[in-house]
Amino acid sequence: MSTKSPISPTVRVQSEDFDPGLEGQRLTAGRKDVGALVSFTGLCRDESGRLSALELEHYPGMAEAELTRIAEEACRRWPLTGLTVIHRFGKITPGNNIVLVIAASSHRRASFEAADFLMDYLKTRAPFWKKEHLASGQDDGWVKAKNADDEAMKRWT
Amino acid sequence: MSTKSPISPTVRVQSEDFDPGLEGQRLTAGRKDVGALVSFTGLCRDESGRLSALELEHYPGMAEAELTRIAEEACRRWPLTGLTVIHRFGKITPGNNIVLVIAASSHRRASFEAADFLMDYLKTRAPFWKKEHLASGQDDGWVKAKNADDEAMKRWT
Amino acid sequence: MNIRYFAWVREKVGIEEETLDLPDSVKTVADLIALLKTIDDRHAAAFEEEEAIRVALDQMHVEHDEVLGTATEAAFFPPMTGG
Amino acid sequence: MNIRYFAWVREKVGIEEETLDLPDSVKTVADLIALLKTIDDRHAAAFEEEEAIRVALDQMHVEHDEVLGTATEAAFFPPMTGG
Repeated sequence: MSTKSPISPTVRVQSEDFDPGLEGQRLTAGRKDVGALVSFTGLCRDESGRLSALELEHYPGMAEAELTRIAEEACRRWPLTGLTVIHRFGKITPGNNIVLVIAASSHRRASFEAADFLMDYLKTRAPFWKKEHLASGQDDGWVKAKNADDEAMKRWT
Repeated sequence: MSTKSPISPTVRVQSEDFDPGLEGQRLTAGRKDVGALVSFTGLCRDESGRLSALELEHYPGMAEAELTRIAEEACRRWPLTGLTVIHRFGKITPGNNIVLVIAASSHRRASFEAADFLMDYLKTRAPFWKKEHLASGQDDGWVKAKNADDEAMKRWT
Repeated sequence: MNIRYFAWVREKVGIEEETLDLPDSVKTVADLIALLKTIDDRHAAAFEEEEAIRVALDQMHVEHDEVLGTATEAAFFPPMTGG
Repeated sequence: MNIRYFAWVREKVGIEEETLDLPDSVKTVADLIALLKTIDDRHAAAFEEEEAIRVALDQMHVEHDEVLGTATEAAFFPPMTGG
């Protein structure tokens, strides 16, 4: 992760919601070289009524820094024309947005792979932690990290 | 492609533009079971100034039917909560939208794979043909199908 | 049978669609193509690279050896380039 | 050195951050963890499953054998679950 990133990705860590459509427009407005835009939105689910909310804790400063490192690595690996990563923190209720990744490129394959890569790396390396608030009012607990996420990341090495 | 599709995908073939953000909202509004939304937007490029526009011819009736068959196959292969496919026809200038695929699911992997599959199949099976209008005013020509697209489709068999 | 043409097949044939009464001897898509090539020079030119041309019967993709059966519409077109 | 805790590590330790003067003998992350465990029962409990805990030095991920060097901030947290 040493050479300079060919483009500057947009990285934001915020409690406010984001607008996936608007963020996509920002990567294409006034351009004629973008052929493919892949957008991933991660949302809070209620898991069939089990959850009333997720509480996202993060490491301020490092969250932005690590997301930027991952995003710049994606910009080195694929010929992207634009890349946006937004991750929310705080209490998020079911049906609401948690994370957004948008990769723009001249070609479809690069956009798909970059967005997929970003999500795999983000899950295992970005300093965010989810705590569950249960609809039953019973004890809340921290979400456990999945081995499957670690395995998914290895696809890219 | 015989068993019934578990959900009904939305398929539209139209000359008008579409709004990727709005179409995404339609797949999540009022729901608490959608955890992942992957959206692919394909746009017209000018290929470094070479093209002034693309003209998209289609086979009315079959375009809708074939996109529906591909979309229903995706709904059988992955546990999707929603799927939208929109393909435009007519003259489209650089910077404008051509195609939109949005796959919604509880889980990330299903959304990514379904959107990727849709685009691979759509490229080689949906009855659309692109004609190039050149910026130089020289003879226009039909875009040639790529062997790479046929190869990409074989990933899913 | 209603015959439709798209993209450069349409341009070469010079028409978008036509209706033909097929003799009983025309049983498959390949038979139909052989018949179409005899209509005039433009049809012959359009189907010159016969194997490059894709076919749909009643709006479903089929191979050249497919039997026409009860289909009422056949369409001929180049490999698709949408998306 | 400024020490920060997140998620269940923070809850177990009972504080979000603290500042420690480190003796010269504490050279690596593992040395630092060994020191932290001696502070009180809560620290000891937080670091009980030591290998499960992830570490960052100056906001960069590192392994437990990493040398502290000139780092001014160390952070301890469970495996991440964002996205």
